[in-house]
Amino acid sequence: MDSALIPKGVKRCPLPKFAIGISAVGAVLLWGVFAMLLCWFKGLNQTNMNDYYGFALWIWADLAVIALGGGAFFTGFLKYVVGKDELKNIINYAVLIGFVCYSSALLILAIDIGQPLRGWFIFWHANVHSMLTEVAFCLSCYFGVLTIEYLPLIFENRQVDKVPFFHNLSHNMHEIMAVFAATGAFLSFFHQGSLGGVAGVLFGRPFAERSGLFIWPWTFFLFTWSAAACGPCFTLLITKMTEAITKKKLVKDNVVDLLAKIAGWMLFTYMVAKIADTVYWAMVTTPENGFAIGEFYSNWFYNYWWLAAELGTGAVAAIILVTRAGRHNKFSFVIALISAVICVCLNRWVMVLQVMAVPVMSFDTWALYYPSWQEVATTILPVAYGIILISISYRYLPIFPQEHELNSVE
Amino acid sequence: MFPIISFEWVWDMSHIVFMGGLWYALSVIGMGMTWCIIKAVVDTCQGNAAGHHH
Amino acid sequence: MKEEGKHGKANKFGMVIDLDKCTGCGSCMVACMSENNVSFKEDESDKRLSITWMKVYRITNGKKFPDAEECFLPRPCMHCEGEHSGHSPCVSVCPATATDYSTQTGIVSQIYTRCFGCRYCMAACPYHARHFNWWDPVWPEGMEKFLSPNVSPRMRGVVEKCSFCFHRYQLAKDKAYMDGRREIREEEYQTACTQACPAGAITFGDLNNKNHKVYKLVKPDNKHHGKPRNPHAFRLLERLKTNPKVYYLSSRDWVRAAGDNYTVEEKRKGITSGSGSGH
Amino acid sequence: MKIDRRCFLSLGIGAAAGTALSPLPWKLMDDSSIWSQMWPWTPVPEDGEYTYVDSVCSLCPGGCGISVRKVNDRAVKIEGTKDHPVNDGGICGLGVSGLQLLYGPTRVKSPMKRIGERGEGRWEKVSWEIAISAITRELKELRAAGKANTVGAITGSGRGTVPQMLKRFLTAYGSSNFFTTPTIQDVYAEAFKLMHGKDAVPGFDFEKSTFVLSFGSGLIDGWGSPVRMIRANSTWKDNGTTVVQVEPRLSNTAAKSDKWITIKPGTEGDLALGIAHVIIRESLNSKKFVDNHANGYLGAIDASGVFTQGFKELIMSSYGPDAVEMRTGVAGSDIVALAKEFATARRAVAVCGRGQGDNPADIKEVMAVHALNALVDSINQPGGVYTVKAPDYIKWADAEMDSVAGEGFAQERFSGITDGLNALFISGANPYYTMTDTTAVKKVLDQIPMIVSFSSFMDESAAQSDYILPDHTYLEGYRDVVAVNGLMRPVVSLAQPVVKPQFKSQSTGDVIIALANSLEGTVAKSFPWLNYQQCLKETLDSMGPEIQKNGFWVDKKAAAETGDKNFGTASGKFEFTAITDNTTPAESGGIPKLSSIELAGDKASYPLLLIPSDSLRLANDTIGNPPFMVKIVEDMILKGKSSFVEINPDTARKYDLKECSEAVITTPVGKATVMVHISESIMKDVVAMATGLGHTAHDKYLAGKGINVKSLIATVQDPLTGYDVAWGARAKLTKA
Repeated sequence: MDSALIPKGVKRCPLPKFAIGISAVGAVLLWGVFAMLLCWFKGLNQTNMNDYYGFALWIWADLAVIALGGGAFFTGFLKYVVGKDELKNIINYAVLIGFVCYSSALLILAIDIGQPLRGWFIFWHANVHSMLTEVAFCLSCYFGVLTIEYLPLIFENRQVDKVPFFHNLSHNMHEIMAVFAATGAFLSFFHQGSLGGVAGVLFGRPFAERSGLFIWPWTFFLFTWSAAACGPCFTLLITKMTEAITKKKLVKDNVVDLLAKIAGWMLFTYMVAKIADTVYWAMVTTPENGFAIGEFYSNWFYNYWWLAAELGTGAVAAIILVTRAGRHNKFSFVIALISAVICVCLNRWVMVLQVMAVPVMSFDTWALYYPSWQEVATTILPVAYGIILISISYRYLPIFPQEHELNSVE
Repeated sequence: MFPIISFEWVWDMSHIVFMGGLWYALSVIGMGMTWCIIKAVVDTCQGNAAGHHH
Repeated sequence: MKEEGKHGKANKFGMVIDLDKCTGCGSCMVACMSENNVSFKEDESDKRLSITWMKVYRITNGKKFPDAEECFLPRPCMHCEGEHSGHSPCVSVCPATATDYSTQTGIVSQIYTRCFGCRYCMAACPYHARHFNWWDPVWPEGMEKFLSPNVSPRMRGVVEKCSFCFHRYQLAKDKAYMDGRREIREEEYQTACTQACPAGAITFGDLNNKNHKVYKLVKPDNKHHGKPRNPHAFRLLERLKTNPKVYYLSSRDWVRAAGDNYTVEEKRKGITSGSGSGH
Repeated sequence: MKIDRRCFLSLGIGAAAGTALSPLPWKLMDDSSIWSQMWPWTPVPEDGEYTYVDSVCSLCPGGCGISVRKVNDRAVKIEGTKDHPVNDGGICGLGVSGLQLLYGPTRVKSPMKRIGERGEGRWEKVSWEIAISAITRELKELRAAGKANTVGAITGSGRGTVPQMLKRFLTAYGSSNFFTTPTIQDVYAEAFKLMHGKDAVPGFDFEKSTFVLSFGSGLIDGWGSPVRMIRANSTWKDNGTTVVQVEPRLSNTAAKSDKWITIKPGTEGDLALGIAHVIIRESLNSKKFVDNHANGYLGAIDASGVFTQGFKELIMSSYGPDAVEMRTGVAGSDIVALAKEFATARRAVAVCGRGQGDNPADIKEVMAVHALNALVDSINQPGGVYTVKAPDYIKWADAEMDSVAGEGFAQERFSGITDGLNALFISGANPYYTMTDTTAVKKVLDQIPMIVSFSSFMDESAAQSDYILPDHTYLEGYRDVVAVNGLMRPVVSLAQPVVKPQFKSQSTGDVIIALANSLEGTVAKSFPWLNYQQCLKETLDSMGPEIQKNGFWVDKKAAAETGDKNFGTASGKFEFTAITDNTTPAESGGIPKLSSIELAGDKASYPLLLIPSDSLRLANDTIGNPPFMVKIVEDMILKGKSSFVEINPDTARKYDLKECSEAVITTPVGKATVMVHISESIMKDVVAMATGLGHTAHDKYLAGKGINVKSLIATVQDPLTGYDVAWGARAKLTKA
């Protein structure tokens, strides 16, 4: 029925089957939308956040999706700036995933703020000293860049491409994509870093506080670094999942291997830096504030397992990805990708939720929190939205340049 | 956000660096897109179908 | 101080709370709520959802019965100065300049109509002095009659906190201006909690003014971020370099030690004085 | 014109660009943010002219001066009056919250007549005329039936013109059943009668004391005049006065004291005598006082040759530190040290009355504590306790009584309001909430055919009444407020209207006059005043112009002169006999029983002791907590709708209770589900529960929250005074 829209030379499942799948996910999406509307109309009392937990699940989700969406800027950087041309075969998907992640982040932010109608004050009354201002500016700009990078893909849809204007526009945009990608990488470097800075500058919160370079705490660099390392892993993981679901090979192994190898080395160096940072923080920064790090992990819930899990998953992923054998073994490769994703998500969790949980005043108590269903629903909402957007894009747009070649249709 | 009309604006280094970076990035993106669109309009009007870019 | 040198007249309003005298009666909390149109809801027993600009903590020495001791610690906003002028934990992070540090008064302001509710400032404040309006403030019918026009009621979705009764400063300034004076007198600007405290435990005034009671009580070392020179005086979390302008006085060692965090090593060496380790 | 795709597109892009460049989106954005700043439901307080009105707070018997800030005709803030003799600018939380009562939802907005079942909450608004004529009809009937004496009234302290008018009304009507709500001050007054032979109340010169020994008095938890006491506490800190608090629980007072002595609840009197023992043994007592000004200090042989033990013999024979340690749990060495410190202090004073002193205590205990003041000669001495004559400015001619009144009045007085009245007037009291054994009290009071409440607020008693004749609040009308609570110089203040009456309330004084006039005859004649204001003015005129000018009058001559040793007793001396009389002999080597007071229930079934704990954050008397005050109640006192009990970790272990878990507390008269708070601040086997919770009436901010601890406490009558002196209850705790 919709065959006119489907790219030439590739096979897609029948429309009814597709529609059923989409509706199932759509139901979840609607649940999320309902929760979102509740939050907007009734206010943030719909959440389980409180005055001790001003930042909670949503901010974690924000930080996590932005880190995972980091595959877009880093792959773009590698392709357009460094010149790893093979990556053109996965850049579309990286951009798409990035687009999903960043649009989700913006949506979550729009739900998270107490006065959404005043959200634009962050631009209008910008306080340039705030890490969050930097995040907001770079995030919105980079989202613009991602849109610019995603648009040509839409224009390449068989029907849209027939319109000469779009065809030309798409062509022109491709011509100067390197400029956009470079700008995007520049913006991403800052906002990924600023997100790290968000926690690192909290000098009133010894668990989060880090020393650093000039105005930038070490978390600034660690966040950029980890996003550059784990973002591509997420891109690869989603690619592998897409291949598993569509039962097709979509990207050639050499492309995957190249990106994985680079991500692996990024992750490896990140882990070295992260461990160094942790040691310095534990041995120097924290005692200066009068704490022993043991106190930060003294809760029944927040204990050393969190630190162990974060460092462990990162180390496992790094070691697998830097070794050829590790990358080439299907099982260990997927384990590595999952570990990398968990590693970065744990890191973002700890840097948001554990920061809030640790008591600072000597007579204060641990603050634990569990999200309300509205928070969970609105956090799942972007996942559902992502699945739908990716499915539609995959179905109608030529996302994978090598798909045709790898799956010749009889 | 804007010099002069925004009353939070102060002429100090951090504002100039931050907003400078921001406006620089915005200009690059803006000018890039403007170029693409104008060229696309011109190309379309001239009837030149651009070649396939792959 | 830089400001002092330049203008010679910058105030640095601060508070001294005598914990030996504070009886934990909670009058300051109520006076603050009444003065500042703080809202209330049906259930306020979840203290993490309860807007209290001034909150009295009950702290204990952690010992077993009958050696247990308790002390009450009122906590307004600390109006932190930070390491360099105005680098308060919260002011430095607010993306929309909705909270600001006045170098003229030393007061950390909060502009409710500017705040869009990102709550970053709450995450930054180790004193939990900031509160979010999770709900629409609702006054039962008729009760809105006691709302003071000096402080605008807040709306849902914004952060609020103690302002050192800034409106009282403005009124005092206005009055002084009408009287043809440039300076306000010590007693002309006092916060609602100071005024209400039955124990007289709260003292408020200009830390830059050597004639003010607050100065005499703590003898702040203004060359070193206002560190108290009175050995019985301390500030909360001195070591985090937030440099609060709220000082506490206590004759009990354990109370002063509770004002900050100390590592096991430091505790063993007995470095638990209220004045912090000063690095 | 043919609109092709390209053209359409250009139009679209053009329109979008045009809109974006036009002011429209920016205007909309701006509007939306402005709208979000002014939700229609966020009130905008009206500005206007600022004024201050000075008056007096009467939410508790403290008598603090208040200055109310007004904007136009609205009262917006209550502050303490600077330089006022009681509070000098300070004010408690309840005092600040007064406006929430004035403007709050608990106000009774017009006279009401019950139409549903008692306590059902169905009311009919009636006019003042209808209400008064209906009540008059009932009163006339009772009078005609010769039951005039079955009409009673209960008020708070009984001081001031309104309670006295009510009393006068009953007298003229023919009933002597006017009751007040007794407190520790009344027990002190009774003790002074016996020991000093004086009709007086205690006035503590705390500000000058150098050593304060408090037997469980919540000196800074609302005892006496609360703000004055907190100020005194600050004076103590400034002057280095030593404060010793004897209490089973670390109350705020204990926490601020210099020494906290933990004691088995109920044995405070024994400890006082144990201290007396050491003082006498060490000859640290004032020899001059016991030799010259005391009677019964030493035993004597009477005419028939029988030796009667004196105070000294009793104390020396039975109250040795070891024996007292056994009884009280206070270490003998502590008793010795404490006694020495107390006796050698320059200006020491001992004081009692548990918690806020809202409840009467065993008079023997009060006398035992007071004996310490006598032993160190702190009576009528600086820093000690003075006998104070309560202000006596109401000098009305006797009420006129016709024969019915005479007959009725001559009938035996009822023992209390639960003694089978036919009609009850409630003014400035809330017996349905404040009386112990609440459930039983409610059952009895509900039998009264007619209950009339004068309450301004829908409190528990108003909710159970048949008619509510709402009084003005203290911020809406004139009234005299008498503060004596432990003050050396009682203060009579004149409350004046801060705002005009918000609803159709009427001053209770006026209503009493209207009722009297409506009853006609001698009852009407007993009230010759045109209205209450005239009555008040005439009454206050006797005090001179000061009260009209300042709003308050300080009775500087109320306290006995320093050094006054004139006792009004038969012996002309301080009577130690009051203590030694009626003691039960020691049981096999133990301590004699000073009095026969015993809590209900047996120790085996109820192994724990429940004690109420008072806090200034929880109003527990006639006035309930307004919303601001509910807001500052700590979360280990009240969580959601649950009350907490505070217990020691040992107790928790014994009954297998965890922090914040649910438990059931059972006493001989009640049972309640509570939450557990485990703390090192309370003795083993003692259970503390906050007072002031468990309201069933008032607004949603207060009603239905927690348990009224009074409902778990059985009444215990002191045979010597007739007061209910229950200080706690035997109890048991079980896992819920």
